[in-house]
This record gives sequence, C-alpha cells and structure tokens, in this order.
Amino acid sequence: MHVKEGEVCTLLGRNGAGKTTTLRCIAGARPPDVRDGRIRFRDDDITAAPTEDISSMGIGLVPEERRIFPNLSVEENLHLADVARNWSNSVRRSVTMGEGGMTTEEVYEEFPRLEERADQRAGTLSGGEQQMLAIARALKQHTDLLMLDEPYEGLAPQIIRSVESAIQRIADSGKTILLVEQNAVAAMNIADRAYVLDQGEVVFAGGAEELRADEETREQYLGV
Amino acid sequence: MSLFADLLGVFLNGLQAGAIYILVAMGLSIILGTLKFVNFAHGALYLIGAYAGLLIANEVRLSNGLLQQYGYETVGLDLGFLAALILVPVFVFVIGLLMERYLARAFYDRPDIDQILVTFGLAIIAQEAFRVLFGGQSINFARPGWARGPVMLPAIGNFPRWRLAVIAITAVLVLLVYLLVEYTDFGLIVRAGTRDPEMVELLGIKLTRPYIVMFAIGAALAGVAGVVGAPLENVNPSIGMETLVPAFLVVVIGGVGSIRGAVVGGVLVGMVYAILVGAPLASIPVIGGAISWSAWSQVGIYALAALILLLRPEGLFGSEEVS
Amino acid sequence: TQDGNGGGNGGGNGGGDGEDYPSLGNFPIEGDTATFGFNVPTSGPYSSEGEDELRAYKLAVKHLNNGGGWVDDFGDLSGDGVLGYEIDFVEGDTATDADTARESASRMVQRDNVIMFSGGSSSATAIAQQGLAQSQKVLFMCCLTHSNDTTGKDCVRYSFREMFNAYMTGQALAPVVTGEYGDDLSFYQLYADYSWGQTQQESMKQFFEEAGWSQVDSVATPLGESDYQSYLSEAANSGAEALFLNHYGLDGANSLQQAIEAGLDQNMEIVMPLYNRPMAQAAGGAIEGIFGTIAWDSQIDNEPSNSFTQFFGDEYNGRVPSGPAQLAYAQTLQYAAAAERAGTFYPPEVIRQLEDYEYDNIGMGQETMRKCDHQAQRDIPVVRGLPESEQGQGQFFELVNVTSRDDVGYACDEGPAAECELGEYGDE
Amino acid sequence: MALLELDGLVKEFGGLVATDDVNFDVEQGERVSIIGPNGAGKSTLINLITRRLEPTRGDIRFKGESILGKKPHEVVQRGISKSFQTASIFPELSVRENAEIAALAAEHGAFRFNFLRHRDRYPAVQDRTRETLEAVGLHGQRDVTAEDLPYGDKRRLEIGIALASEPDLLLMDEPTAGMSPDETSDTVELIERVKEELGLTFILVEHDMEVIFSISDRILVLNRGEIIADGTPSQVQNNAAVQEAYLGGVEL
Amino acid sequence: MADEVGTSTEQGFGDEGLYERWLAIKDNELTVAVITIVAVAIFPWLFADAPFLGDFLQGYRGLASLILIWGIFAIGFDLLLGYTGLLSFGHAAFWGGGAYVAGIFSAEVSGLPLLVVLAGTVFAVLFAWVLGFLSLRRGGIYFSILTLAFAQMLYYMAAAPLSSFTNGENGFTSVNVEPLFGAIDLGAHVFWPASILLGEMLYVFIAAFFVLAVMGAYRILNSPYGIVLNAIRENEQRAEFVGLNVWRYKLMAFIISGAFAGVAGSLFTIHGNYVPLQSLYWTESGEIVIITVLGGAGSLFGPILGAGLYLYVANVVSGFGTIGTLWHLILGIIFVGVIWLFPRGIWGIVSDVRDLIGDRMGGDR
Ligand SMILES: Nc1ncnc2c1ncn2[C@@H]1O[C@H](COP(=O)(O)OP(=O)(O)OP(=O)(O)O)[C@@H](O)[C@H]1O
Ligand SMILES: Nc1ncnc2c1ncn2[C@@H]1O[C@H](COP(=O)(O)OP(=O)(O)OP(=O)(O)O)[C@@H](O)[C@H]1O
Ligand SMILES: [Mg+2]
Ligand SMILES: [Mg+2]
Repeated sequence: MHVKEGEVCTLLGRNGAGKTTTLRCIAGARPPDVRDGRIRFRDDDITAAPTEDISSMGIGLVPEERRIFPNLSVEENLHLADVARNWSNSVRRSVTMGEGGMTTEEVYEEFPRLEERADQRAGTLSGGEQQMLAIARALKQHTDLLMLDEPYEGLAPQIIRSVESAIQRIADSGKTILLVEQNAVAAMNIADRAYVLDQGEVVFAGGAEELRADEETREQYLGV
Repeated sequence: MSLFADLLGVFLNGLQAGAIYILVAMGLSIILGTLKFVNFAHGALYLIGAYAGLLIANEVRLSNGLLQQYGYETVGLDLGFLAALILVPVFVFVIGLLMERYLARAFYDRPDIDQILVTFGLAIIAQEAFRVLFGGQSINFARPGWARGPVMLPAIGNFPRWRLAVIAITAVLVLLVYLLVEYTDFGLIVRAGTRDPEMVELLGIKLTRPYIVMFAIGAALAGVAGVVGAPLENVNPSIGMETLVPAFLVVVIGGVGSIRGAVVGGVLVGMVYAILVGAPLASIPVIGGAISWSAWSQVGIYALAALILLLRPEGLFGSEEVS
Repeated sequence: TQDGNGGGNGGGNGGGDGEDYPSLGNFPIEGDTATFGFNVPTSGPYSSEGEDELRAYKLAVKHLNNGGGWVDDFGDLSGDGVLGYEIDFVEGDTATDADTARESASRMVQRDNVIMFSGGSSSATAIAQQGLAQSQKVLFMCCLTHSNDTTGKDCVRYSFREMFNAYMTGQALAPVVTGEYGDDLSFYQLYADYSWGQTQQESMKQFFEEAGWSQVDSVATPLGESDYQSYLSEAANSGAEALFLNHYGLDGANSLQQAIEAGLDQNMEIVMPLYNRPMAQAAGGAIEGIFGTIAWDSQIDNEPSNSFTQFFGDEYNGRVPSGPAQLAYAQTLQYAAAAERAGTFYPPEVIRQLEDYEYDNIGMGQETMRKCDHQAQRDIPVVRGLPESEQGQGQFFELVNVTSRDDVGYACDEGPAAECELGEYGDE
Repeated sequence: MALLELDGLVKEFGGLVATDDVNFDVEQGERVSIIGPNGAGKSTLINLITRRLEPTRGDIRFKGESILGKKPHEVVQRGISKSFQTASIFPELSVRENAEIAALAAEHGAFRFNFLRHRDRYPAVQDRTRETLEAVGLHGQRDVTAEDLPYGDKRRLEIGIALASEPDLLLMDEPTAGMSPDETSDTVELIERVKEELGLTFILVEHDMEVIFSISDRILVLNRGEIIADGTPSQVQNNAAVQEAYLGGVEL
Repeated sequence: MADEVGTSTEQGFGDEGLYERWLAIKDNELTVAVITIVAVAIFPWLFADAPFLGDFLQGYRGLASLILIWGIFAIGFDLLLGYTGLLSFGHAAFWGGGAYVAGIFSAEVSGLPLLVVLAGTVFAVLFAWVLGFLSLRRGGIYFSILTLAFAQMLYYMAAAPLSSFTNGENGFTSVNVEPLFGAIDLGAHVFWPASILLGEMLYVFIAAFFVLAVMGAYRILNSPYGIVLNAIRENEQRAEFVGLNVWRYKLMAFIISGAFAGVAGSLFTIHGNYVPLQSLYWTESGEIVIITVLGGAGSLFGPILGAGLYLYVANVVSGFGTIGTLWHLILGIIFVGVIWLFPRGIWGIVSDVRDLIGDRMGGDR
C-alpha cells in the first residue's frame, strides 16, 4: 500500500477490518507488533521509529474517538500542539521539526466555533466540536501527511458537511490525506484513490472511480 | 485572652501542623495522579532530606551505628543551615531522578499491589540503612539563631519562629508548583499526559522526560519537607514512615492528583488536630471540661479520613476517573 | 504449681551446688558455666543508652570472673566466678519494644538457659520481661525503669529494681524546685497518656501541692506525639508560672525542645521530672537550666562512684559512664553476691537473699532492697541541665543535690507498694 | 407477556445522549439483533440491560418485573446472561475452572455460606461444568490455562461462561469480532446449536451482516441512540433510513 | 503440603511408579492432615534439640510455637492477598485486637484457654465485618489505605482513650490463663516420651490450632470459595456478571482472614501472657505483608514458610554479630528482590524447581 504526495487516499472496510490498526502502525503507536513488512515515509524507514519522532517528521493522526484532552481547555489543547513542535525530546535529537502548520488564529478562522469556546474545558464540548478540535490540533502541527480515522463518527449531518469541507480545503492546500472510513460513499466523495481492507488484507486497490464501478467489491466488502 | 485570639492561635497551630503534611502529600499526590505510581517510599525521601540537611548543616557526634564503630565519631559537612536549605532540594531531586529511572519505570505496567509492595520494601531498606549507618538514636538538629526561638505575634503571643517560616516556605512552594503545573508548557504536557499519554506521544512529545522531572519534583518536595520539618523534632530513622502515613491520608482526603486537594486536606488534618487539642472544645461547656479531647487527637485525624472517604470516595477534589 | 522449664533438659538434682534443691526454671545449671542474659536496646530510640548498659554488663562479667572493679570491694564476691562457676553471657536486642524484648528474653531463657537476665530501658520492656521471669522462674534484675507499676501494680517475685520511681521523683524534686523558684507558684502539667506519665503527673501534683504550689491544669498528650506546639500554646495561655513536662525518651526531648522554641521559658519555669542521656543529647541546648532527676551521675562524689567512673573509663578509653551503666553493673553484681550468700543458684533462695538486703556499696548511700515490693529505697540525684557549650564528654547535667532516702520513699501499704502482689517463690 | 420490556430508556453521558427513548419488547424464544453505526449506543443498551450502567430515565422489565435497582449479579441470577465484547475470562485459571465458576453461580446462587465443603461434593456443578465445556467444544482442553488458548477459543470460552448459567436471555456483544472466517462460521454454528438445544432467547449485537442475517428473527437498527427500524431481516434490508444511516446508501 | 489446591478431581492409581502414586494422593485431604501433623510434631525437636541440626539452627521451642502462631496469621492473610487479590495494610487490628480481647477476657471473665481463644476470635470476626464493610467500598490502593487508617485508629484508641482497659503503652500485663479444661496445665510437659518431641502442653495446644488452620484453609480453598475468590482476583467484573455477589464474597474473605488473625492473636496472648501495644501498630500489618509475600502469596505453604523464615531471622539471626544488626536491612533487600524478580515468592521458586524435577522423574506427563 502506498500514498502519493498531495493526494487524498481512503482506506475502507468493515468494522474490525484492520483500518485503525494500519493507521496506528504508521503513527508508531504500539508498533512492536509489526511482524512483517516495512513502513517508509519519503524514503525513510519509520517502521521502528518512536512515536514522537514519527510525529515530528510530519505525520499527524486524528485518531478514533477524537482523543482530545478533556481536562484541558480548548485553547490549551491547541497550544499543546505548538508546545509539541518546540519541545525537544532528547538531548541529541535525530529528528528536527520543520515549520509549524497553521497558527491558532488561522485555525480559529477555519473553525470559528472553537474560538467561541476557547476557554471551555474540552471534555464538555459536543461531539462535533470535539472532532473539530481534534482536526484543528492536527492542522496546527507540521503535518505533510494527515491521517483521519473515521472523522465523521457520531457527527450530525451538517457538521459532517463542515468537517468534510475543511478536509477538502486542507487537501487543496497541498497536504496529503489518508482517510479511514466505514462509510464508503462519504469517503469516496473526496478521495482520489481507495483501498479496501478485509480481515487485515487489502482486497481492492485503485482509483475512486474504479471502486465506484466495481459492484462486486462494494457488495461483498462494504455492504453497499 | 479573647476567644478571637484563641481561635487565631488554634488556626495558626493547625496551619503549622498541616504544613509538613502538605509538602509531603503534594509530591505523593502528583506522582500518583500523573504517573499512576503508588510510592510508599515517599517517606524515605523525607527521611533522606532530614539526614542530608542535618549532615550538610551541622557536624554531628554519633554515639552508635556502623560509622561510629569504624571510627567516624563525628560526621557532617558543617556548612550551615542555609546551605542545607539550598542543597537538600537539589540532592533529593537527583535521588528522585534515579528512583524514577531505575525503580518506578520498571513498575509502571505492573499492578498497584506490586508498586505498593516494592516501594514499601524500599522504604524499609532506606530506614534500616540509616539505622545501621548512623545508629537508631535521635539527633538534635541544631540551627542558627535566626531559625530558632520564638517571635512575638500580636494577639497570639510567642510563636516559634521556625514554624512560622515553615508555613511561609510551604505557601511559596505550593504556589510555585501550582504555577508550574497550571501555567507552563511543562505543566500542560504533564496534565495532558495524565489523561492520555499515548495521544501526547502521537503529538510528538516524548513523555519520558516530563515524567522523570515530575517525579523528581515530587521527591524534592518531600526532601524540602525533611529539611524544614525535621528541625521541629529530631532526626531518627523512623521519622520517614511516621510522616508517610498521615501524608497518605491527606492525599486521599484531598483527592489524588490535585494540588488544591493536598493543600485543603493538609490544612483540614492540621485543623482537626489543633481543635481537638486546643481550647475551642474545652471552652464549650457540654463537650469540653470533663473529657480531655486531646487523647482523641490522633484518632480524630484517622476518623476524619475514614469519614471523608466513605462519603466522597474520590476525595474532596479528586475526579472519579483516577482510581 | 506451675513449673516452667526451658529446653526440656529434664535432669534431677545433680548440679554442683552440693545442695538438694528440685529443678526449677533453669536450675540446676548443666556444666560448669553459668550464663547471664543481657537484654538491652541496641536499636530503637534508647539504643545509645542500651549500648552503655552493655558495656557495663560486659565489664561486670569480666570482673566476676577475674576480679577487679567493685568485685574486690564486695565481701561476698571472690573474683573467681560465682559459686565456682565461670560466668558467661548472651546478649539480645530489645529494640526498645516490649514485644521484641519479651521474645528476645524468652530466647535467652529457653535456648541459652540463662540463670539470670537483666535489662530494661523503658518500663514497658521491663514489665514485659519481668512477667516472663515470673512465669519461667528465672530471675530478672531490672535496669532502667521508672514507672511506679514496675514495683507496684505489675511487680513480681522474680524481679528486683534498683532504680527509683516516679513517686520518689516527685518527693525528691519538690524541695529543690520550690527552694529555687519560690513556694507559691502555679503550675501546668503535660503528661504522656499511659501509666508512667499518669503516675508521674499524680506524684508531681501530690508533692508540689504539699509544698504549697497549685495546679492550674494537667493535660494528657497521646503517646508517640511528635508535635507539641498546640499543647504548649495552651499551656502558655493558661497563666501558670511553671510547666512540668512529664514526657520521657524521645517524646521528652521533643516536648522540651519545642517548649524552648516557642519561648515558654521566657514566662514560665520548666521542669522535666525524669532525664536520661539520649534525651538530653536529642534536646541539645534546650536542657539548659532545667531541673530533673537522674539514675546516677559520675559527678556524685563517693568511693564507689569515683572508682566506677575510673575503671569504666580505663576499660573504654576514657568514656564517662552513664546512669544506666551504673545500674547495669550494680544489678549484675548484686545478683552474683546474693547467689554466693545463698550458696546456690536455686532461685527462691537467691530471692530470699536479695529481699530486705541492706547495702551501701554502689555509690548511692545506704540502701534497702525492700521485701514487700522489691523496690530499692535509696538516695536520688537531682540535676540541672548544662548549657550546650558546656555539654560533651558524657556530661549533660550539673548535680544540684542528692536527696537522701530518708526524705523519699513510702511504706509498704502506701503509694505504689499498696498495689503490689509479688507472687510465688516457686518452692511453695 | 414479553420476556424483556424496555420502556422509554434514556442514557446520557454528560451532555451526550447515548440511548434516546428506546422502547421495545423481546418475546420468549425470539432472536433479536441490534445493528447500527459505531457509537450508536448498542453496547450502552446492552450495558443498561445487564445493569452495568444506570439509566437516566426509563424502565427495564424482565419477566414482568422491573430490574432497576438490582445489582448486576442479581440480574444474572434472574436469567439474563451476557457475553462480552472483548474476551472476558479468568486468564490464570484453567478452562475447566472458568466454566466451573459460572456453573457454581448458576447452581448455588449469588452467594452461599459453604466455605468448608469440598467442591467435589457438588455433582450438579461438576456435571454442568462438563456439559458447558462439551457444548462449546473445549472439554478436551479443560486443563489448559485460559490465557494460553487461541483468541477464537477464548471467545468460545467466554460464550461458554455466559451459557453455563442457563440463562433465559442471552446478550451477545459482537461475539465474532476479531475472529477469522473459519472461527466466525464455527461460532455461528455454535450459536445455532445452542439456539436449537436450549431454546434460548437472545439479543445479538454484530457488525457482520452475514452473521446477523443468518441467525436473527428480528433486527433493530439503532442510530445515535434512537431506534430507526425494527423488523424482519428482509424488512430492515429494504428500509431506506437504514440504508442511509448504516448500510451506507446515500451520503447525508 | 499441598499448595496447588484442587487441581485433580479424577484420581486414578496407576502402577507407573512412585512419583505418579505420590501425585495421586498428594492432594487428598487426609494426606494433607497427616503430613501437617507429622511435620508439626517433629518440628520443635528438629528446630531446637535435634543433634547437629538444632545446634546449627540455634532454634528454641518458644520460637517454634511463635512460628506456628504467625503461620496461622499468614495463612489467613494469604487467603485475602494471594487468593482474593486484596492487600490489607490493617491486619494488625485483628491480630492485636484479638490479642487484647483475649487478654482482657482472661483477666475479667474466664481464663480457660479455649474460651480465651474464642473471645479473641469472635472480636476479630466482628471487627473484620465492620472494617471490611467500610473498606471494601473502594478497591486497589484506596482499600490498602482505608484499612491502614482504620487500624491506626484502633491503635491510637488503645494507646490513649481506652488506656484504662488496655493499660496503654505498658501493654496488657494482667493476662490470666488457666489450665486447659480446668485440668491440664499448659506450662506442664506432655507425658514422656512425647515430651521429647513436643515439650510443653502449650505447644500441643498451639499446634492443634495450627493443624486446624491448615486444614481449614485447605478446605476453604477446595470449597467453592477457593475458586470464586480466585475468580474475583482475576476478573472481578466478569465474576459479577456470571451472577456472583462479589461484594459479599470479598467481605467473607476479609472476615475469614480476620478470623485467622484473631485466632493467632489470641494464641499470641496465651503464649506470651502479655499483650504489647505494638501488636496494634501498623508495622505489625507490614510484617504480615512481608511474611506472606516473601514466602509466596497464593499458595498454602508459602506463607507458613515465610513466617518461619521471618521469625527465624528476626529472633535468631538477629543475634549473630554484625550480620545480626543488619538483619532488617538484608530482609528488606531480599523482599524487594523477590517482588521484583519472583513475584510468587520463595515458595514459587521452590515449586518451579520441584516441577522441573518432577518433569524429569515423571516423564512426559
Ligand atoms: N489490542 C487488541 N487486541 C486484540 N485484538 C485487537 C486489538 N486491537 C484490535 N484488535 C482486533 O484487530 C482487528 C482490527 O481492528 P481495527 O480497530 O484496526 O479495525 P477497524 O477497521 O478500524 O474497525 P472499526 O471500523 O470498528 O474502527 C479487529 O478485529 C479488532 O478486534
Ligand atoms: N462511560 C462513558 N462515558 C461517556 N461516554 C460514553 C461512555 N460509554 C459510552 N459512551 C458514549 O456513548 C456513545 C454510545 O456508545 P456505545 O458503546 O454504546 O456504542 P456502540 O453502538 O456499541 O458502538 P460500537 O459499534 O463501536 O461498539 C458513544 O458516543 C460513546 O462514546
Ligand atoms: Mg477503527
Ligand atoms: Mg459496542
């Protein structure tokens, strides 16, 4: 499996197909289980790199269930991304972090809702707001590759639409996006290319159009 | 003596009694809240702080123990009390670093019970090591004039100068730690890590160093407590454990991980104690007078803890998720 | 009747005593070595005291076997063992804890078959050990224990106490202290809330009120308290002119130190009824000018005291012996002398020799070991703490007075003795 | 009378409404499946029925009697058993002991004062243990430590534990999650067999449509805490709302 | 003695050899009883008087009794820690509380030994019930600290407010033990020649309780409770969801372990004729934790081994010159080492070695 620079790629499959696991492997979370295979990012082998280094190299993950810090305020949640950029993790650092992503102002422009809630504790935000915060946080990082794990999960239709357009805009700005979704139709709206996963194996790889045309795969693996 | 002055006196006594517990409990609580590490050896850090302070400040004559047997009748650097106050926190901070690196880290993933047991064992080792080296006797922690004797306070009368200083030092340290945790990037990372360490790493921050530093800060607080608290009593090998038990009560009363909780818990314990000992109860006709409530002062502290835990199991300022 | 026998070493009368006594406790002794047990705290809060006791015990054994020291002056002792037996000893650590002390003592009795054991340092450990002594029928010679109960409520036939008690401390202190500070002061007492502290404060109240002082209040502090500040502020606010700190050991060092720290000495006269050396050491400069009583002191000027200070110092390169050391040494020799007088180690006979024994050979004047409660009637040294600058070399006190035994003490139906029931000799 | 009745059940987590006014009945002998997107509130619903969660509003009746205010173990004793989403077993005990615990709870009730009687003196417990293990096909591995079993067998053991108490109603939360196709079909077979043999009533939460359609009489579709469809498999399959919310039809 | 409790239900005697035959009978209740009785009967002689061994060990009979007493305490504690997974730091309350009540009962009501033990045990049971009721509302570290707090409360009560009953720091000295059944003096020797092995009646009295305790614990572990408690330790939530009233089982485990502590505490009073205030202090709770973990929590024999080892070191090794003064330190280091490297304790190491040898002997079983 590979993702090209600048494209929007989507990873589809049923529950438990292994989508989240794939993203987590890339991000380096709980990586020692990777038994076979390599993960390369821009020619660097990151299979065994520590989580924090992978993040520093420009791979951002918006994980399932959002994982914002409920005990911190919205502002603090966003600030943490800035802190992360300037934080030196070891005395002799092998990876240097590039320029940051968006500033807080830019993020607030993107999601005006968050500015209104700047001082609210993130745990008390609505689901949609939390999702925005999670995406905003990833945008603030220096991310070349943004990985989104079911970003529409639990969101109301109009919020989905605004999240969707945010993703679209990010994609347009030249960032690479890897989107994981159960909802194949929604994903294919913005994807250039798609992979379909089942029981941990890639069963389909190709352009979004191609998948749309492939009744059988859709029927069998996506239930559509 | 007016009732007001009386109450003021009791308040001050309660505050000073609680101050040392606050310092010890704050470190204990931070370590338990952020690192989820149960440290029964925290009292040993108090002990180390006390002995280190004693040996830095004074020259001490030993009358038994292994050192004395091997000819070291007097030990200590004799650099003065001020030097001790400055050097001890640094020294115990370093011990905290080592403890995190070589002990706690190996036990983060093991059950609570193992953490309790291994640190309990360590506390015994520390206590016995001091007993073996310096003997079991209590050593007087002599101080220079400016840290000794009484000051005259309006309304209250004579009050030990050093106890007043301990209250002030505690207040300053509480404030510093509070600012550090609430208003610095470091504090932000630690607070975030408390809830979701993996996500912090996904953002690109390795938590190893913030954790080790946080642990060492907690340790240093216990060390400070040792060097400022021991002069109020005497230095002997069992003071560590004796301080730990009430400090744990303060932590659970206040709520794990909460600085505010440690402060309120410590003050509460100090106040209950001072009230049971002091005048207010005795001057109330029905319950005072005939019965000496002072005999109940220790019982009162434990009863308070039990009561609060039963009514509010997560402690006064604790959040439910921690346990 | 009860017949405690350790080690199951059965055996009839035998022994080398040449007398026909049944076997009882660890009597008769097998072989030709009699073993003593010395059970002192070498860890815990009174360990420096215990170490000094141990030095004196070892010296006593050495002198009993080879002559020297007071052995040469005691008419009953030969300096060639006791009753032809060579004396050996075992030691144990009480850790200043009654439970440990008792276990250690029972090891001495059962495993090492000691014919006598001695020790103490803390009334709780002494009382625990003498209970064992009575049930095992092995003699216990108390060393440092000051509670009225040791020879009062908890007294036993198989134990003797040379040390005085809280009651006698009150009697000895009252004249000296009232002489110094005047005879119409009001006083406030803090006391440790257990039997020693309770009896101590009762005795202080009794004898100081008899001397014309009046008590404002007497407040108990829990055992093991380390922060007396709250109690002391109450005392300071009470308006009393004197403060008695009936605390002992570490508690005493803490309460005295904290009283000085809080400036109580500026407005009140402080009295510490019972001192000991580790206490003084831990309290440091705080003891300056504070009155109290003490078991024995090297400054007492008479022949036995001077020679004890001399030969103890010779043995342990110049060290000045403490009061407990003198008690330890004296008690060991007293036992040996009694056995010689009895002509046997058979405990009931040795006990009878010790009961109502009159002596003046241990530096505390003319004494009687009373039969009714096994309490020595003797003089009591009253001391005053030295300033920190003059402390050192084992000296912490200035000797103010040695109160004569005629001015202290009580009849067999009075005071603590009224509660004493000694129990059986074991040969009834 | 319905075996299980849910009446206006609401569960809120802070501001989030996890189940929103859920009403449905389950008849004796019925096999009901609950489907719905992630976070729809399926597990929450199951947890409400097993009394692991306290509802914000509403009532749950089992055999005509409200079970609100009952402890989880009391609900189990009344005949509601649950198989967990992730294999929840007693890892350091043997397979046989795992089953025996459930058998004990079934034979002896929630608590009994029998700590001085040997376990072997209860033949009924032993029999039930053996029957349970045979039913899930683990009798041959009875002396293996549970944590050493392969994942699929652990799930089977987990189901076995739930079955040992001979429940009237069995709740299953994603019983085939994490299983390979073979293991999944084995499990389906197991469920089929149990269904035949014991005539159980059960409620199943699953994402695997094959499993759902092959073994349920009735399907409930949950979306954002609300029931959006309730009917036979074919009815549900053709339901537009379901297509939209879950099966993936049209984008919102 | 049997530590792997109740692993075999179907027993068959084969002729394959001694080892198999041993395996077949070793978990039989009668076997356990016989082995325990024999071990207890020869223990004091081996420990104190046996030629060479007794001299080498330097044991003594009083210590043998004390080891059995602490052994009873440790067995009970292990039911809670090893089998139920609850770490109590407050068991001094039952040990010391039982000891005090036994002492006071003997002085005020009756000195008949069985009644004295009964009184101490009843108190421990009732107190464990109350304390368990309050402490078991919380798990993990909170449970440990709650039990510690309640036990300390009892200590301070005994030290000051209740000192008129307990005699405060001096300890309770008025213990009055009468002859057993009014006829058999506990201080007297048993009839010859049994006295060579057993010594005094007191030892027989204590040993009888010890055998009962081992058998009782063995019964409990092989009863439904054994497996239920294990289940609670392993996965408390699942145990609740198979329909077990976890809370009541935990409370029962706490009470049962309190009862063992009460029996042990009462015997301690009879053994020593004295109750030290120290018996209520938290260090006593710490000691039983060390004993149990060191010996091997989660096995029947481990804690007994731990009790023997700990008391031996504390009372005998502590007298050996320089090493003696270091005994506490060394024990602390060993304790930390055991938790770090061998969480199953010394008995865990022993049984691993034994299994290894067993595998060799028994072939591919
Ligand atoms: N820690 C774990 N232990 C055991 N199995 C796991 C673990 N994590 C994931 N799995 C299993 O691995 C498989 C793949 O899981 P994954 O979360 O990657 O699926 P997914 O495609 O993201 O599903 P969803 O759509 O529900 O998010 C699942 O069957 C899951 O149950
Ligand atoms: N303890 C809790 N505290 C707060 N929110 C919770 C809690 N448990 C569940 N939720 C929320 O309630 C909603 C419903 O969760 P639930 O687990 O019932 O979903 P589900 O339908 O089982 O999903 P899945 O198919 O992924 O298992 C989710 O948004 C979840 O985040
Ligand atoms: Mg996923
Ligand atoms: Mg679910």
